[in-house]
Amino acid sequence: MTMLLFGPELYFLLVALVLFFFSLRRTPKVKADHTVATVLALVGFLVAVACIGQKGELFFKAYRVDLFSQIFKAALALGLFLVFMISRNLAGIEERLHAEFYLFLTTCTLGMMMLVSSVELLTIYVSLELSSYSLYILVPMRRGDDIDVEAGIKYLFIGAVSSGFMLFGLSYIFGATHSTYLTDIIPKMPELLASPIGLVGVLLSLAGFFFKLSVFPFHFWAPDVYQGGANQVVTFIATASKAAAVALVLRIAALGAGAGYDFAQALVILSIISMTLGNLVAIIQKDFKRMLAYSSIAHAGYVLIGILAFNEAGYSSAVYYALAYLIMNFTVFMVLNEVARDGRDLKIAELAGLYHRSPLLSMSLILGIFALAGVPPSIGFTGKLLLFTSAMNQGYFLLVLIGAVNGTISLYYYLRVIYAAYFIKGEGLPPIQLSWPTKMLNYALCATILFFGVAPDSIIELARAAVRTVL
Amino acid sequence: MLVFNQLETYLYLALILFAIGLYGVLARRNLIAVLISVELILNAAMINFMAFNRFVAPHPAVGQVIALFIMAVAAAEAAIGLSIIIAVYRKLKAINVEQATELRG
Amino acid sequence: MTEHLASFPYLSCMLLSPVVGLFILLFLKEHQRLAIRMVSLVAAGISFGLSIYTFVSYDKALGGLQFVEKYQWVKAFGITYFVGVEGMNAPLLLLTGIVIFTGVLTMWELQERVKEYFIFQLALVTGVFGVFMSYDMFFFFLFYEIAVVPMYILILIWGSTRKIYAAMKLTLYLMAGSGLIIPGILLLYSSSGLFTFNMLQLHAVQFSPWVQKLTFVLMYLGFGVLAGVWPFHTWSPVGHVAAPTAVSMLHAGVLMKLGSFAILRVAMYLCPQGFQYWAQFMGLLAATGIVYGVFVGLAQTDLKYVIGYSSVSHMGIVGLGLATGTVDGLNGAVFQMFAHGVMTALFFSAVGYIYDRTHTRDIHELGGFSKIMPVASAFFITAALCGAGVPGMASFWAELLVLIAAVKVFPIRGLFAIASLVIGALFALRVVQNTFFNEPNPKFTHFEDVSPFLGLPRMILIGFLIFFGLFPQVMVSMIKSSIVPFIQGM
Amino acid sequence: MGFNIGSVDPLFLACFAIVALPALAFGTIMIFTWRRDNLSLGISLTCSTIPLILAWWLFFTVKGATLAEPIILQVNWMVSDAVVVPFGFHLDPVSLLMLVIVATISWLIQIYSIGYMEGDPGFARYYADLSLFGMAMLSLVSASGMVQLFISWELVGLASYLLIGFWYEKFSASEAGKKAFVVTRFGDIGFYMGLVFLLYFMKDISLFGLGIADINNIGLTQKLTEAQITLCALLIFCGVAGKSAQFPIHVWLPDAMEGPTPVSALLHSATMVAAGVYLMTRLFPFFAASATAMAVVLAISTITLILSSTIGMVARDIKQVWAYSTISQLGFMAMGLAAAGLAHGTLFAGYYHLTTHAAFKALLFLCAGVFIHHFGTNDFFVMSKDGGRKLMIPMVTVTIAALALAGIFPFSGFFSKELVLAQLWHLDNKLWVGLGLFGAFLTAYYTFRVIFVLLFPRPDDHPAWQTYYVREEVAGHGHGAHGHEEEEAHGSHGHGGHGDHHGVPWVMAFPLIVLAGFTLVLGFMQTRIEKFLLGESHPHELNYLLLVLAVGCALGGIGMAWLDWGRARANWSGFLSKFPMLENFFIQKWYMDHFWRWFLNTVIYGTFSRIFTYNDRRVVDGGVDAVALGTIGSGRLLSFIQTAFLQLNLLFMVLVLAGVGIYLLMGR
Repeated sequence: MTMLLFGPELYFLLVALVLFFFSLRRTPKVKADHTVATVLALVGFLVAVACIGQKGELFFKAYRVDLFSQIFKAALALGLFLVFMISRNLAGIEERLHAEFYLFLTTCTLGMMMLVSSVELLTIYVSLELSSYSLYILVPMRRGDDIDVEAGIKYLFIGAVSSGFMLFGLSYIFGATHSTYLTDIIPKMPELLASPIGLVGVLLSLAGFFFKLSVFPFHFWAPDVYQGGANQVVTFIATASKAAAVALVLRIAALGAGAGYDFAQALVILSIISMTLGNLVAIIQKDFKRMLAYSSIAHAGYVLIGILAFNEAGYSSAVYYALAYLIMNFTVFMVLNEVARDGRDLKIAELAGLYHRSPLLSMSLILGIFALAGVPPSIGFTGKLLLFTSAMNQGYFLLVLIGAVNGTISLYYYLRVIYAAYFIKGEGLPPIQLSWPTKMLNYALCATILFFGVAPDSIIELARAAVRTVL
Repeated sequence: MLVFNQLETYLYLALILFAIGLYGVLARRNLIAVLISVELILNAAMINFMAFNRFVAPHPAVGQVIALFIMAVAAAEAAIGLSIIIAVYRKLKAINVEQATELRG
Repeated sequence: MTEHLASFPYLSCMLLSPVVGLFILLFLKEHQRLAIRMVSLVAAGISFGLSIYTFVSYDKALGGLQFVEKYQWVKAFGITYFVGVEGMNAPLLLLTGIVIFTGVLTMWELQERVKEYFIFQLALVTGVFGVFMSYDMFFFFLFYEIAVVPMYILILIWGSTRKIYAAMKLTLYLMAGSGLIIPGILLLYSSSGLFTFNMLQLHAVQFSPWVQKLTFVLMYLGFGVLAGVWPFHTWSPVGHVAAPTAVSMLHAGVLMKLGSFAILRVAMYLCPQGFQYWAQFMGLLAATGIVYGVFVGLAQTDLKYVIGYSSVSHMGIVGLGLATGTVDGLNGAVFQMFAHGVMTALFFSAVGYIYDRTHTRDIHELGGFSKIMPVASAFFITAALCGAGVPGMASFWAELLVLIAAVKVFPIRGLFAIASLVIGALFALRVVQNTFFNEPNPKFTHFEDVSPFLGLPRMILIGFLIFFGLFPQVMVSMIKSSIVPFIQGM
Repeated sequence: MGFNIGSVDPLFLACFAIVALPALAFGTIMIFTWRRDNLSLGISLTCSTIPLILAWWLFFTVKGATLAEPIILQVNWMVSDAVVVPFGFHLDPVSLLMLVIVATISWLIQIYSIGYMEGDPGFARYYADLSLFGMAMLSLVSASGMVQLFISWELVGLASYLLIGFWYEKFSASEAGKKAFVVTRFGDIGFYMGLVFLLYFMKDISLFGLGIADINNIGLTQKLTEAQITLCALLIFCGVAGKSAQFPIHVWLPDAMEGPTPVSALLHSATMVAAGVYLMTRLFPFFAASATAMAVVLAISTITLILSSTIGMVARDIKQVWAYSTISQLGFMAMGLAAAGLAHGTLFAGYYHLTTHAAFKALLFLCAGVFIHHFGTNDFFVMSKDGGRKLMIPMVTVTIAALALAGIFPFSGFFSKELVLAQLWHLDNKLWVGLGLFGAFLTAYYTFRVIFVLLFPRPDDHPAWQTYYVREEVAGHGHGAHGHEEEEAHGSHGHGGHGDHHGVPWVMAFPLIVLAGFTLVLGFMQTRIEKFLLGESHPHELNYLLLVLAVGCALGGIGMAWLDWGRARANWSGFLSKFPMLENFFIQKWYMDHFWRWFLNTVIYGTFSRIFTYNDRRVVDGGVDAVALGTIGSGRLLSFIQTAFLQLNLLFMVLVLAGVGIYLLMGR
């Protein structure tokens, strides 16, 4: 009976198996695979939503199922489903690998689902690695030129090194607190941080989590992977895996809650550097995905602002922002995928004439971009404002000021995208035909972005309820 | 013999191992060498866990279990790493880091 | 401030009718030109009518906030949907109504991407209405940005001279402004300790002096960018030149007022001590802007640049009025916001008509237009005279009030401001003479004059200018009814 | 200003009608009937006749309104906190008389213009502008508060702008219009500042909205210090100088002759330019309260008198001559008032001169108009050649007016000039009266220069024509040419006059006769008017010496003119040609125009405007762009962190981590 708590994970394990068998086929059935995978993912999403109310603990308290984790599980399942939906023409990846693409995405999702529920160091480590490894494999799967393997290798090594750091750090924490359960560790945090060994431990272990979130200085993989990876894969990395990372960092940051002023200051500095660096460098990018990579670094900085507040308001706004980020970033990537049908890298200038080619897509793009830029009325705006509010309540005036100014800087490159899509004339480019599910998807996403931007109350209440279980 | 019976020794050992691994990661140009250095880092962590488990942790098994897990994970990592390195070799006809310097800026 | 709940959600209707129109437009086809225009006209018309209704039926004797609507929005962060009307913002709502209605009529002849144009314009207007009527800082700021951002696309697609540069500059500049505003608002929010964005409740709080000083200067600079405060004005001439006619109307006519209104409504209202501290500074910038604007405008040859700089100068007068912090000064400032809004709208619509025909705005190339199109030039000349502060127009009273108040508070700056009126006259007449008098340019003689239908919006604008020029009391008493308690509250 | 008509007393309604009807006409014509000439004419005439009647009615019926206790009817126009602006009427003898003058003359002009402007494309617009002027002027005259007065003041300026630039296709016309508006505006700003300063000096301005009476009370009851009053008085005098074309901002008036001649007659001789002097009269007690101010005014007006009469001696465009004589006479009035202020006299002298001058100067212009209209030139030499004297009515009337202007008994000018000179005589410093007499001499000289030339035409072979053509080059850039342009401007009809030399349409002749009548009568009304104005008339003892001197000067001037221009052997060179430098100086109008042109081009456009514009482009805007470029540049710089080389990135990562670690370890 208790295994029902493990329902979503079990379900996706099952899906993974099915897809595994698909991948064994000699002659790939692209369409069939896609349909089946999408349907399964949809069902998975429903399952996750169905299990959202569950509470309980599994595996000797190493695994906690609460509102927080379940919300993120639903989000992750949603992310997977969405990515599958736009994987209809997977031009970026050879046909024979399609099944594996679905398989590894599923396993990655599984890993991340476990990640958001795990409250014990080893569990965290294992599930983290599970999710990471699937991505390591997915990135070089791309067909075509050499940059994909380069991206893969960089991703792998930066990931491996930082997870090595994390593990080393965890070992010190274990040594200092004699336990691997967060529930035991958190109370001991103050004296832990007082001792050098504990401090080093916490610091090193943060490396692994920040790597997922691509916070400075663990951001180096992001631009290369975004550019090198296949569009759909990058979409997944940019949306679902970011959400998972936020969840993870939220769980861990509770460690930092007892930390002193210096620790918070260190985080403040990291967050400031992340957003500034991300925004500034994004300005000069020509490649659309690479630009989005830098913007994701900047957004990591924003999320950190919320986490820094170390209180309910901050965490709930961070959760809200994570979910918002999933939606808005996905919207942009969906447009990217639709425009780059042949799976190529898209230069920003190549959005030219999008307005004439497909008004619907350009509308989604404009909303997604404005949401990323934090322009009302969109979830992005509301989320950012909530983050700033919670930080300001903790007295981080300078942080908020810099964050707000960064918003302006970021607007510059976001507007360049809109400029390309709306203003540059695309000579002789054919109109983009959209299948009806994609159209539905477009409308749904736009509606979500607008509605929850104007009426965020329900989401916020949900997030608050969730973070209460964490704190 | 006392030296072998106290925590610090093992911690220093692990630290040294970690340092070596880190050095290897940063210094070696050969991808396989880098991969091995990463493994060293993991091993350093493993030693720590074992040591802490042996000397301070209340529950005797935890560290060992963790160590076993780490071994498994490391093996998986090695497998993935090697496979990617092979892919690199196929495409770039080399397994040097200098070869993979397309993406910048 | 006393609040009187609305019997019927007039304000929400005023706010939502553009939104509804916008959504209807989404489902129309590009080629259904007439339908698109009608829908947007009706949407604008409803708002216009309601704005008139609120202006007329506001009970001055009762005072306070009327037509109030208040709904809990986000409990966790103390955000409420809280809109209302008082003497201070009723004129500006009216102004917005006028300008959007006439603006839609002015753009009637638009041919390119009609649907989208009106969509974005309606979005913008929603924002403007929202800012003027909200009393919750969250919504205030939300609407503020909604009003600002569509400009980018409006200018980019339908604009003219150097539009790419202008659009980017304008948007970034204004957003940089809001980059200062956010911390300001949040600082108040957090240091109040009430966890509410409700302005009236925040007004009750006594913020510590340094908070007030800091917040005030942040907001003053942030909003000041939009208000075209010198030296943060350079986006405005460029932007006005690039923007299509109705957008220039909306932008110079209404959006710049958002800035000054926000300074009054948020910054001065919530941080009186901060205002006291920075008043001298404000006065200095404003006076500089007044003198500076006319002198620079004197050297311009592009009609829209001329108007742009005159706006800088006139907004300087608004700023000066605000800086005095006296009843007269504030009355004058708000009155000037209204007058200048209508006047500039008239300016731009007249210029737009000529530009659409001749495709030039260079005053040396134009000439003798009062022979070619007497009516169109009559409109422009009226606006120019109003700009030169000729009595009988609304702006004369506004300037009178502001200048008298200004001389009492800072004599020297006030005198400079008054002296600049000479140059103002010179500057207006120079344009009028070059453009509309002398020998007509043979290239343009074949153009026909404004048709009665296209003349209608201009007539409406002139009508309002002259009505409030002859009966200033209507406006002043309205504004005064809320300024007096405002000052007492400070 | 919500008040219901029933409760208002008829007097107010009458005044209101006087002001409102022309405004109504203006609005109606501008909006509705501007395409229908005759209809517009009808409306405009109706709306100027009724005020005329009402004005006379008030003039005779209103009793018990004295300078001391005027009748003030007003309602609140705008009530802000401390600034209260009333709208209403200040009825006392001064305003009543001026109402009559303005109403009458503008009515006559409207009649006259029917003939003069007939067939002009802008006929309706012309009458609309005239009505606007009427409204503004009437409300200026009767305004109860300074703000209302200022508003009407500005509107008058506006109307004159529109009327001067009436033939706007003509560059010189639109230029002149602009010049007039801006230059007068220049003075008006002084006026504005004066008012604001008044408000500033008396802290309790909430008590009153700058009522005329209140300001005069300031003068009487020493509310403000002498210095404050002086400052305000001088600032307000700037406005007076602007409107009444006093030195140094008189330059707009001669150019204003670009407008149609009736306009010149109405605005720029009789009424509008007199508004300045009227304002002085209006605020006489206030001005009188500051001796310093009065001295300055006296000096300025004297300079104006001399300057303009000397220029009048060399001008050869008939309208120019009258324009300069207008300026000089305005100067003369101002002198009278100033002298009265200094010697504690009454405002009667100056004001009386204003009254008489209004009549005969309008007459002069209308006659000039007839000539211009007939011969299609402004150059009175050409007129005389074409047989100017054959036009009986104008010739006679112009002579009458000229005699009046020269101050010859029994014409009205004589009496009023006597009074002004008498005022000057009372001053301790006899220099002023001397200059006044000199001015009188010059006036007589240049007036009769015109008359003689017109009366005694020369045959074409007469030597006089040589000097004439020689002068052509020198005066070439005077205003000799304008007449022809004006002709072209309202082309069709002007030349119609040629051929028959007796065809003066009655609509144009009638006003001449009426005005001539006034010119003859007004002189003998002196005591009546004085009684009406001051309540009592003190028969001032005749000062025979002064009388002799004055008449002597006048006759001397006429005689001189006879020698130079009249007698058969006169070669039209004028005694000035003995001093060529001086003559050239006068022909160049004392270089005042050059000065202002230089000031505008070099100082305003050349310096301030250029500097500010440069600063705006380069410094302010450049700074903004620099920030943007800097941001992008820093982005480019930072992008080098992202090297393509894996291990450099790792190294960086490790170093930062180590840095943070050290920071934290040190921090504890």
